[in-house]
Amino acid sequence: MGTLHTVNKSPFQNQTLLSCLGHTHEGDAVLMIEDGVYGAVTGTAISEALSKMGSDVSLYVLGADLAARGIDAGRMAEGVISVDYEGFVDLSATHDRVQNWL
Amino acid sequence: MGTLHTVNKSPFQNQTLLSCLGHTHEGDAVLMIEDGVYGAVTGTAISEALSKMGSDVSLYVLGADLAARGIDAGRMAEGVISVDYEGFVDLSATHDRVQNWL
Amino acid sequence: MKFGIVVSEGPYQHQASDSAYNFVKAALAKGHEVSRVFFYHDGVNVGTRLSIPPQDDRQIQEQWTALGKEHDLDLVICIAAAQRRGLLDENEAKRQGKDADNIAEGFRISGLGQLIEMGIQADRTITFGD
Amino acid sequence: MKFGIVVSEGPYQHQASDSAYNFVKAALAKGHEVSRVFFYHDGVNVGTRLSIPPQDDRQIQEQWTALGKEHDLDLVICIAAAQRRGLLDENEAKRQGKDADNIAEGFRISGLGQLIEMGIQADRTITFGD
Amino acid sequence: MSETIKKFLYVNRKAPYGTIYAQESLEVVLIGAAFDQDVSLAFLDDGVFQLTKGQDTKEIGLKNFSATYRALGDYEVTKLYVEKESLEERGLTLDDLQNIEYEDEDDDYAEKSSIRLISRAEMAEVMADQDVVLSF
Amino acid sequence: MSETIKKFLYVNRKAPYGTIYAQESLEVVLIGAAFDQDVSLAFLDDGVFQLTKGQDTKEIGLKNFSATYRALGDYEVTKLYVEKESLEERGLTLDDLQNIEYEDEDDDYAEKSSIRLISRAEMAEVMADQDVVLSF
Repeated sequence: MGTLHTVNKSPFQNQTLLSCLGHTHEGDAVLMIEDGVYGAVTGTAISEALSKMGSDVSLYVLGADLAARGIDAGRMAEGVISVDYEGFVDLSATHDRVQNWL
Repeated sequence: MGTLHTVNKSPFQNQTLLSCLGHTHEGDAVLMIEDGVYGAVTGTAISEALSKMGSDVSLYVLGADLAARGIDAGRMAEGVISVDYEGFVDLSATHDRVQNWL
Repeated sequence: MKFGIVVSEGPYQHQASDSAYNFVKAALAKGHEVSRVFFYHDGVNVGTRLSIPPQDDRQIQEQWTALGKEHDLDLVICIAAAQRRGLLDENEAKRQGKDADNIAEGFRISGLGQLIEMGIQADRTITFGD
Repeated sequence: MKFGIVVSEGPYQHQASDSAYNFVKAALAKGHEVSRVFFYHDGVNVGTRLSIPPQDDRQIQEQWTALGKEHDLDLVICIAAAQRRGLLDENEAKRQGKDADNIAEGFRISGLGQLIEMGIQADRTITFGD
Repeated sequence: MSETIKKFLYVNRKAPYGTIYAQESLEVVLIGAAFDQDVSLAFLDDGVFQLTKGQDTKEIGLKNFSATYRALGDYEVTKLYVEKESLEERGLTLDDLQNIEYEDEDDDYAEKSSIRLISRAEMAEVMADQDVVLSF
Repeated sequence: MSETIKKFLYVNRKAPYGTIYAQESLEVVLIGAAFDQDVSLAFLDDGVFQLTKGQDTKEIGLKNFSATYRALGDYEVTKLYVEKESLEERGLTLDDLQNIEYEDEDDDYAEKSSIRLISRAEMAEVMADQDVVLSF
């Protein structure tokens, strides 16, 4: 079932999330972790561009990393699903491979 | 005599050079070192934007880091001056302060 | 399912080793197997027994050692990366003429082949790094 | 002119400690003074005597130790950062009940106040990091 | 401890927790406060994320150091410059940040905000007005 | 050493020398070659800078490891996928990269280029066709 991609960099500082979204397939999932969770927020300078690029993939965010950074769940972009570490494990298991964008 | 700014990140990967150029004053100098030297190259996807932003500052690049990365001096943007480590020391001494953009 | 884990950054400086630890704990809690954790690049520094973090902070090395003991994890430190960075076990220290070693209980030093082997044997290989 | 230098990244993983070394050598060659080199964050790992890089690569710790000896440099490792990461001298090891230490000759461990003091006393403070 | 008074600026451009720079920068600021220098902190780019309220690190297992920013006033560190453009690009307003206050001893110990919201151009002025710039 | 044959992809997205990832990635590839797996290397984003010719590290004091890429053919590592868009964004063409060749034993040991210039879309296909993806 496609690839699980993880991204751990802030999209405001680093182009990794953009590069990841430029290499996904329909049916892939992208999980934002660590400083990558800032990519899940709506109403930012880059959120519109991101939402267009990620339209055919499922977007996930690690809730533990969101909470650590004080991001209210209400600020998350539509369609982004928050998971815990067990959800991260499930996503890794249900996809055919994991590609970590470092 | 203004500030010497150093930038050590690739501008293709990281927004640090852009942020630096957004905070300089006329008369400041920007020295690109380590992976930052890729910002000194002309004819890239971002070189035009960079040349506009950096129009009122002096741009320098550490020649040792250029050579390490196999960048021909002929590919450098107009007006960028290559210095060696002693030139880096001189720039640090002749400016009032050094700000390192990390 | 069998997971293989790579940790590429050192403790405290980056969150990578913490994320890896939380992932491994969750995977084990769900009944999965973790066939190996391979520490590479600065990740080798996770395995030093000489760290003394502030008392109100987590002790990253002790967390791994304890988890490893509880679940019989294979915590492998890459020898090439470790030599560059000064992470040694008693044998290496002797062989290289060094007067001290610093590896923690529960970790072992081995070659990069262990990383490839892990990739072959695990169902999923996941890297935590920078 | 008096330079104060901060090194914020560990050896080999980042170029920062190499750039700092080349800068310090050039400054000294030009007759400047380097009042102190302060190793912070992962930079503290530069000061381990246990590293064994490949023979065809530079030995970063030995380079610093030699340069420090030649020019009587004050090479200071931040104690708070060092404790987190497992870089200890003999006194600290004893005080903390650790059975080994790993600091190299020519480096000393001290507090963050040494960084501030360096900033006050130096004409220019320059940071090499990531 | 020294008779020289210099202007120190601590520049914070990185998000908290993903890397340790924010936390160890704060440790320098706290120690530095004992030296009676003229101290300012700059928060720009991802550094503005350091000041968000409601940080809860329980699930990731890292130490939550965000309360320390609120203690800076007790150390007479009262100038926290926050860049407006950096906030806006990240969809943030001052309401998303912690209240960080100090007691102004020159004004009958009135509680005042340590956060000074400034433009990018003003941030450039702050930076150019320093003796020592430490970046984390 | 193992009967399973898996498709391994080594993903290189970082420039050389500023950080060690490029060099230590190569060390994994060389060791991994002994395991008789189906190995590919991907170079995209700043990873394409790893392959430039004329690298000279004498002045920075770091070890120049760029010749190792040319030795990959001897280890039967012959698939180096380079992303066209990444090159173009950086003002590079194939002429700026080293010649990296291998001897094709199925074609009378003819010397062939190991570098396969592909589009971003094709790179995404290569990535999706792997069993193990190792990122550096």
